Amino acid sequence: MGVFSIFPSRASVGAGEVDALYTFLLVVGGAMTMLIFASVFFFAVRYRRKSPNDPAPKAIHGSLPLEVAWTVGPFLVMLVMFGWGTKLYFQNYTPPVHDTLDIYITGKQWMWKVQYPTGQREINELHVPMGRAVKLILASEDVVHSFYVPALRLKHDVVPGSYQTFWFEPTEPGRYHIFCAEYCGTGHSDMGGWMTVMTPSDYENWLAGGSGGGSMVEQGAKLFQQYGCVTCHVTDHEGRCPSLLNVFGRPVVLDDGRTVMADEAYVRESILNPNAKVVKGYKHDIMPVFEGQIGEEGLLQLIVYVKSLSPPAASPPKPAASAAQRSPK
Amino acid sequence: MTHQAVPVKVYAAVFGALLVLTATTVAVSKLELGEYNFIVAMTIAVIKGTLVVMFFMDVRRASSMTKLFIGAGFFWLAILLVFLLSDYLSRGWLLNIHWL
Amino acid sequence: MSTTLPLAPTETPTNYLNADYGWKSWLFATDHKRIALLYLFSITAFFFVGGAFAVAMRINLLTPDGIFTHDTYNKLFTMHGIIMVFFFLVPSIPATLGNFLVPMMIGARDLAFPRINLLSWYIYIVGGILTLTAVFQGGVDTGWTFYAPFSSSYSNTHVILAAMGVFVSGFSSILTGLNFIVTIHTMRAPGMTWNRLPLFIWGHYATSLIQVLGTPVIAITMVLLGLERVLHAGIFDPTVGGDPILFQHLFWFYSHPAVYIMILPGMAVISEIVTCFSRKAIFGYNFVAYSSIAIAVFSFIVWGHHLFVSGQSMYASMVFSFFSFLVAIPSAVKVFNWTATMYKGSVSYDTPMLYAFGFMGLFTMGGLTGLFLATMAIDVHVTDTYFVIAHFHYVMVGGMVMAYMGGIHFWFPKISGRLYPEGWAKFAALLVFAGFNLTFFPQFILGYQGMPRRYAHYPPEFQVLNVMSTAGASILAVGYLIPMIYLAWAWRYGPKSPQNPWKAKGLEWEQSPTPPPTFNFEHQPVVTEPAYNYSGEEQEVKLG
Amino acid sequence: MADSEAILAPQEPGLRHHFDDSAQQLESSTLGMWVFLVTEVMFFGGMFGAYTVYRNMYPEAFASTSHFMNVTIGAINTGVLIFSSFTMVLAVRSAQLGQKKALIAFLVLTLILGCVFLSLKYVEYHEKWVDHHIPGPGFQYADSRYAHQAQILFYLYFAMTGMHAIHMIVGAGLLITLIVMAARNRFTSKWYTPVEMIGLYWHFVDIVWIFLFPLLYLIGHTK
Repeated sequence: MGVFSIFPSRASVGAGEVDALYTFLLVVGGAMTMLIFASVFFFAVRYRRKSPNDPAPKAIHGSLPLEVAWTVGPFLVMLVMFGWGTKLYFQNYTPPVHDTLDIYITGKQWMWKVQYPTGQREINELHVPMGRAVKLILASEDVVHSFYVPALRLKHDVVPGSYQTFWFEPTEPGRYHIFCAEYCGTGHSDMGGWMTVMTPSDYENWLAGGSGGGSMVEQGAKLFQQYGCVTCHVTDHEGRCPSLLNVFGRPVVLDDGRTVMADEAYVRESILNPNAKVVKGYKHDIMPVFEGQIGEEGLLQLIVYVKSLSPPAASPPKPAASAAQRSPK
Repeated sequence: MTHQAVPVKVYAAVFGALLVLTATTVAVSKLELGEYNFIVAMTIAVIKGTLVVMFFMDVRRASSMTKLFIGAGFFWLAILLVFLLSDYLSRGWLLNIHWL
Repeated sequence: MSTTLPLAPTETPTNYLNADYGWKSWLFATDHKRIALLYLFSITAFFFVGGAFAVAMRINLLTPDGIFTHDTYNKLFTMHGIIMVFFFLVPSIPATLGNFLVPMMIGARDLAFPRINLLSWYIYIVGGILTLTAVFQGGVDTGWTFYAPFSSSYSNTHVILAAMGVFVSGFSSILTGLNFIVTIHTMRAPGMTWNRLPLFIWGHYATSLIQVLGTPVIAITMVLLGLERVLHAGIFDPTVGGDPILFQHLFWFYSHPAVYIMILPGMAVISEIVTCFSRKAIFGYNFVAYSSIAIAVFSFIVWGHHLFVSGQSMYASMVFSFFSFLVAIPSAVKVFNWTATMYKGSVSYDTPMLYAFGFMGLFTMGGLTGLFLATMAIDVHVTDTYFVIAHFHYVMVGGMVMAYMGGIHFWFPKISGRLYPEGWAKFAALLVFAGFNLTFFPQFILGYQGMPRRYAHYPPEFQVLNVMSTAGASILAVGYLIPMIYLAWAWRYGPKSPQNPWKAKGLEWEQSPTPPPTFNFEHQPVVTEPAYNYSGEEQEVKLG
Repeated sequence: MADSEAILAPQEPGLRHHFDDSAQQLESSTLGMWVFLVTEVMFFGGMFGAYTVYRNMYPEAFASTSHFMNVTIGAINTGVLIFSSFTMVLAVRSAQLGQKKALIAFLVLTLILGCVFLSLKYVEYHEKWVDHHIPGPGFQYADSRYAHQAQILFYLYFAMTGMHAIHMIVGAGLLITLIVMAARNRFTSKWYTPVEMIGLYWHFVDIVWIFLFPLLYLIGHTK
């Protein structure tokens, strides 16, 4: 333990930015606290009652200018806090659209299971390279968890039934705590681990160390075979099931006439409960219901695979989101 | 106690109006009006509720304090519904769900 | 109950305490003052039960590997939270001091619905028994927040019993609020216009609004949760299409305003104490009064700041963040006005005023750290860490309990007719202040360092600060036990109090004997001057 | 004791000791009742909130479940409840005019109509039981697309109508109390506050149903 600091170690650009905002709030809050403490102390001493028989002082009923000042003044300072904090929040929670390293994390009572696109899998360990925008995709198998890395100043609840995401750019090699921050039952306080930030070359070496069963796309392809999806969905264009080629990221027309975007949530739902949204021209109750058959990790692999069937070059541009965010180096 | 008794025919008229409105809302629900089905149904329900509040519950002659509290009740219900929906309706706005 | 009463010497005039004897006269009392005492004793009991859980938690956190099992620790913090929030903090000031003083301060003989008032105490006790049954059956481990789907599908503990306890006790809170609202509207003495109301009344009026409008929502949420736990129909279960975040929305729709149920009465007490011990009219009466109402209204549109990291829409989060900043302003206005009230006053250092000093300092810190949590980017880091724990304990314990202790000391002579030992009281007040800061200040640092809340075990680097916190907690515990002892002693053996020992303004001091008779006043009080007219001015001064 | 009695006002019929006069007492009761009804609005409001969220999330599932609602019974029940509100208001009017017999007659009629409502509700619940539409382990839904979502919506249906039915049962109990009190000549044209207050409660329960009926039975019915 080095010199004591109120700031925990910083592992990313974003951590420094949060600390800067925190320092601003500390200074403002500290000044306010001092002002109140000092005034209370000063008034209490200066105007203390010297004898029980002191006459009652003259009443002062207030001052409109003062009231306006201490209503409007704090409001203006708070606007700065609000603007600054909001900007940083949107930035940290809105990943860049391209060139991110996507890492898939599944929380379950009481461990974090980590999958890399290249196929490595770990439990309670996360390895990331310096200088790349890392995007975490979070899923939960049971209750609400919260993936928290204090050195990043970031956390996000992991809500079952949906995917949550945040991103960061590691800058400082080292090992940092991972915690579960949302109470999740008996082993809540043991549901932690370590995030290791490595230099890019170390990271390459680490990746080369081996990935059991191939990349996530390959693993997804394997599942695609194993569950028999392949018998309909790729080869049988005119048959019973829609082809999955170049589907992802595009609008799909459903049998009740509505159009939905074929995104992760849609693919996930269509695997678990295929009858919920059936593509126009196809029948209900053909595909088996996979609810309870495939775990969250397998679902992520399948989604990555389905996504790989729609090459990025062909996917439509995604505007809007990039406006507010910092582009990764 | 502080007010005159209301003639029975006023109550009977309100009662009749409520029955007619009930029949109307059932009839309209059989028509295909898209989004307007919801709007019409809720409008009729609000009218019926208002009739009951104003005449049967005698709020049209109540003190302004009572009216204020009734208003507050519905205002707070609106707060609950509007702010709840503010989350659910704006969840899909960001494109960050397309994370792959 | 009757054993705690003083033996009435023959020369004592009849008052509410000696008007009648026997357990029946207490358990069937409709006198608001007796019901206030029933509440006072039951709330104190719950405070020490909840406090015992807190002490056990702090002992567990002395070492990184803990002393208790995970499950035990999880039950400890859950029961600490449920008991302290629903059975101590929410009813604390309104049901005791509020019950005792609201009718007296406005010159009424009782609350508007005395029997409903008694009913609310029984409901409170039933809720408390249900919750304590859950404790003795083996406890609950969901956290006081009952987050689904853990509470609805995964926890193996007595969630339904505890939820029923919360559900039932909610109605006690609703009935108290309803009674206050009606009483304040319809039962003010002649001359007691809205602009002459003591600020204690304004604070309780605002509190009652929140109780009446917010509590039903937590009640129905608990019903939905309990039914879901039985039926597993999936309303909060994502695997079958339910949305767990909906539970959080409904829960916080009440539970955020609920923290204002807890703090507004504290503010109400401080307004009385600061004016009395500065011998001065409140600075900016209108602003202090209306800021209570502003807090009550704004408190309902900030709940989403508990959901910044939950997956709530970021745009909704932005709106909630903005309103969270706004709600801080009326609180700040109050603190400024209290401070300004002391300016050129005649300030004495009696025990209630010491607690008020403590309140102003600690509440300021609690409020300002609230701004950190309203700032979204900071909240992402510190939410669900000890920073949050420290923040709301600064508001709830540093603010609310300080005000409660101050209020108990301020009105103790009125309630019991006796004076307490001033030296012990001052000593205890200083002990509470010191112990409190030692307990909770390190937790701010712990939180920013990243220690999550609800951790039975923690990494070793957090140990130093945790030990400091536990040391502080033991001082705090002594600080709370001492007043228990000397107040109980003084109730029986303390010197008789004059009618108005503090020379305070207000109907309860000036126009009612001490202790008050059953119907509070000997003659119908008539109000002829504004509140806090310590300087004896003839004319009412309008500000602005 | 004598001191404190000095400030007591002379007794009026039905006046409680701590009020100055019956006008103040009536004002308090009325305001108290309304504040209570406001809490009831928020109590049902929590469920309306959940309803709004899920209806917005699963509109098709909702349209699908509304086909299993018995609109005929729902509509008849709406009429029954409106009729009972009408008889209730006539009961209050009779009390105001001091007509004891009419008061009792209208109260009994209101009670009967309330029981008719509850009986029809029972028929409906029984239908749901037969169709396995009660949420829980035995729940079954024909349209597999909405198997899960329909269960949530039936859960809300039972929660909302169930809470409403509980309020009806409480209201029936209160009506019986009123009938007994009226029979014992407890009300005069000067003091009939309980009749008025319970009337307000009864109308409120009616209003809740006026909103539940279209929301649960009618909307999405055409799809």
